[in-house]
Amino acid sequence: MADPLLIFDALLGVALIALAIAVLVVRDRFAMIVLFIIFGLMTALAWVRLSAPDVALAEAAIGTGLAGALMLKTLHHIRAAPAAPVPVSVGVVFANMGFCAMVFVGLAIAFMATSLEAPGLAPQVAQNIDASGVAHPVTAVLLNFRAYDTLMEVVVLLAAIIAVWMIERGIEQAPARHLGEIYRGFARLALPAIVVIGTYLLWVGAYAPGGAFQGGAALAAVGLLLLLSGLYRPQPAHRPIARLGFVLGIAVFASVALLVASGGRLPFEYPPAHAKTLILLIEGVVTISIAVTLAALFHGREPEAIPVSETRA
Amino acid sequence: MILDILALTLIALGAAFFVAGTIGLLRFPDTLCRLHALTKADGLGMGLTCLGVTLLAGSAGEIARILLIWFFVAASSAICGHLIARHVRRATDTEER
Amino acid sequence: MSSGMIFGLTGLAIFTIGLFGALVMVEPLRRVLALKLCSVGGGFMLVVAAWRAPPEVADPVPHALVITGIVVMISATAVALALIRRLHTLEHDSDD
Amino acid sequence: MTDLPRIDWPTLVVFMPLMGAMLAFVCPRQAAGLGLVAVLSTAAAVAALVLEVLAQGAVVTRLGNWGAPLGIDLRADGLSTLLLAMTAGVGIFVSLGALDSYAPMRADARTRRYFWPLWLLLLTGLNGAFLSTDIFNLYVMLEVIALAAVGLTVLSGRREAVRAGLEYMYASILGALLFLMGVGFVYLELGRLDFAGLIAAEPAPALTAAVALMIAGLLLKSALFPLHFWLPGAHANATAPASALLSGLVVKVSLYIFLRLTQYMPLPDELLVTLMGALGAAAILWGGIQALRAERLKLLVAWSTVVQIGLIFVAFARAGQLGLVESWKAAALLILAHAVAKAAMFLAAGRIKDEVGHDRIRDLDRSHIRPTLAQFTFALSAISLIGLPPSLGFAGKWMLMEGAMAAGYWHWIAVTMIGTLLSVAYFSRVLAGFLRFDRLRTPVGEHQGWALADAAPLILALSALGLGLAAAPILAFMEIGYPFGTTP
Repeated sequence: MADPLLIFDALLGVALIALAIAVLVVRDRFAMIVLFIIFGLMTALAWVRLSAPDVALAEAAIGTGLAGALMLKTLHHIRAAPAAPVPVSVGVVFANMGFCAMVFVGLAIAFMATSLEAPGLAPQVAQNIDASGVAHPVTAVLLNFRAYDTLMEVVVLLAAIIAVWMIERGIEQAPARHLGEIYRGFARLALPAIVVIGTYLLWVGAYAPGGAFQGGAALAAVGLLLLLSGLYRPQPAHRPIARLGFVLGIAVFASVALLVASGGRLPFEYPPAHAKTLILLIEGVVTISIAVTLAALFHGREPEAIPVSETRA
Repeated sequence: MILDILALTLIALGAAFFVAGTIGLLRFPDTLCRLHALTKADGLGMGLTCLGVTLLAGSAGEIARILLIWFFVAASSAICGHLIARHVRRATDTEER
Repeated sequence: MSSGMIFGLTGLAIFTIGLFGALVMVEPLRRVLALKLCSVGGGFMLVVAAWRAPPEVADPVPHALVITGIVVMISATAVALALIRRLHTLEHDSDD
Repeated sequence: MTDLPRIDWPTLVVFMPLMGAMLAFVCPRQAAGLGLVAVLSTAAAVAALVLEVLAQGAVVTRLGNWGAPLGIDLRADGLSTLLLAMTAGVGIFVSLGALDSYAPMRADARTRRYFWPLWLLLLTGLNGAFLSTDIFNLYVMLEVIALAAVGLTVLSGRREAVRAGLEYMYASILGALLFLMGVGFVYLELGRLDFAGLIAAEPAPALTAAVALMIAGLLLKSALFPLHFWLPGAHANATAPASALLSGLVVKVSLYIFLRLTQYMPLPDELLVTLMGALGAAAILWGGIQALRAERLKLLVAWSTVVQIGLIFVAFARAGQLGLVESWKAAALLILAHAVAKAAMFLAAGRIKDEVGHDRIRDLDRSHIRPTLAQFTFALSAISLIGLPPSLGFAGKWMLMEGAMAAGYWHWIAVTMIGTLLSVAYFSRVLAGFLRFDRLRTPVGEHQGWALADAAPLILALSALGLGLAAAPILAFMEIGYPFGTTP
């Protein structure tokens, strides 16, 4: 009677837990990051099993791919540091283990006591989706019903890039060696393909899994390829354009949200006749901003001119 | 029905190659050997799996997309193999010096 | 037993493993990864809350929330990693 | 006149600083001017919102016109608007202080360029959090605030600041993720995330878990003992205006959300309320002792924040579970008092440090330069933090003790008394140094170090003192629109 897919689910669950533990206990830091990337991809698989393909796409592209790239870059930067500066005392470890085990048991009891059949907002979404301007429910929620959240999420990205530019300062280090001619050739081959895929993901978001975030992540991969292959080097003179790229999405999104309110409507209340156009416009600019911001987050520091005083010294 | 069985056989065969590649990854002594096991076996496994899924696909569009996926995965795994091998060679070069 | 139940418990386990890591780990990168584990655990809980036994379709609202959460988390990760890199540079420079 | 479209103030209160932040980021050379304009216009929007709330009660904006469970509502009631006004007021004066603190001769161009966009994003997050009625939206706002706040913490780029900022970042993310897990449990049980859904909910195990997770996250973010470990380092090592914002405003958000949640999701039992109070009491004692031991002025002020947060939780727990319907007002009054006074104190401490050149408490009285006005400001804000009449701090403490007395909870009164004595002790360490003129004296000594820059903290300190006289109207204003759902 056991459904074979349930067995698969259980195995996947066990593998996920094992990977999570392995990420924390494996000694080598490079292996730790690789294990985390595997963990992220398996998570995406689990979310596909839970019929959440949009989320799985976003997790694989952003939560795993980009985060993994960021991690590896950081590891490369700090590789001189000792792997474990101060060992933690065994007592602390066991006390925390006991505490976390208690937390898990408590949460698991609460979870098991809850039915998984709460009504949720699916009926309301289904009821209003025709008025939203898009056919895919997740996009409708992101860009219309809860557009305010989405705007603020892009604001979080902006805050992140401002903070990263602020934090990493000083003279540019010697640029890393690029990855060789074969890689460059591959980059030339892959770049247009990824641009197509990113745009496709953005477009398809109106009626199928995909959308601004997944498309933006795919386009950010273009940025990563360009940076890694050395085909593009950020210059101080490009900063104004980059800044505009970072804020473009929010500026357009927020302006649309406020401007629609001028005709006696509320903020974020798109006129039904133009809802689809407005949402596509917003998605397009937000995708550009997400792509530029994510690529810039990967690059890290602000491309700065070396101050005159420091070149003399 | 026959198509189904054929497709399942191909996918199972593909999975077997993946398993073999993974065993190679875990058991072989150094990076180049591991790379050897991984790229060869996984390339074949990928191809077989894609072929199997193609048999199950409903429309021409789906088939085209599966083929595209196969092409990109093959290309990027070749590049990855190249990059890793290049890195290994450089690392051993500097060690010998 | 259902997929939702299995993955719900998985998510809780991942969350607590991440919590444990965030509490006891000392290596900066590993602490960041522990926090990422926590966020994946939280994502699992929302995805499970959206899940309905097929053939019913899943609730799209939590899916949108998790996508938001993923983007928020990559932002936070990027800032934390930038801090780690900067701190390393500062300590490295002062050592020699 | 009437056919003009009604201006939606709650939305503008969030969007104005956001637009300002983008402009200040895109035009870095004009950042200070643009930033100041944005802060002032946000304050004007808040003022308009205050008038609207006074006139017609709580203001609700249904963003996208979908309505609560599906869409997101903004709601400005008395408490929200009061905190918005507090943020705007403190924000204006901290901005003015920042003009001097990051002036070209004191700070490099980077600091000046990045302070404004980060501070305006922080303001966006703060205003958004005070107006939000959706717990997931609150999570996103918490992250906006966290990233901007971490950016402000490490503005100086010094090693201690970066280390403290990283610690702060870990605590902040973990707190937010605990909150997110709580959100997950709420959705699992209720299938909705708005406050109205929380009020209507029946008690359930999942909701207990959600409350526990969310409160744990908020306690970590608001640095209640023993989860305060990240606070002193972060607040003491940031530059003065950033410290004023972090200590005066950022900590208040999680306290505010805590107050909100406990209004809507009653704590499961009395024991938990007592636990909050007990942790608060421990914070008062431990923070007081650490403040007595602190060697640097800014560190002492940062520890005093730990003490004050403890006091706010004692005020929350002053009359047990049954008293919660009234106790939140005492806590809110103390939040307001601490925000104003602590911002003034950090700015004054920054001024003293700028003038004297260091902030070692032991050597403060050995300086040739005596920044008397900044010292006076410091003393004034200490009066409010200690809780002497007629300050706002006094009004808050009075409410705390009154409620505790009425409920017969004498132990909270004892804790408050001990806390007051401790704060007198540790502030005296600083004030005694200010009063000693005999150590070193040069002919021009006494009047050095007066500057226009002292005006901003001085006005803040004076308002912390003077607002105590207005405690009754403030309390009345706070109650507008309480409890949730009674007003249109």
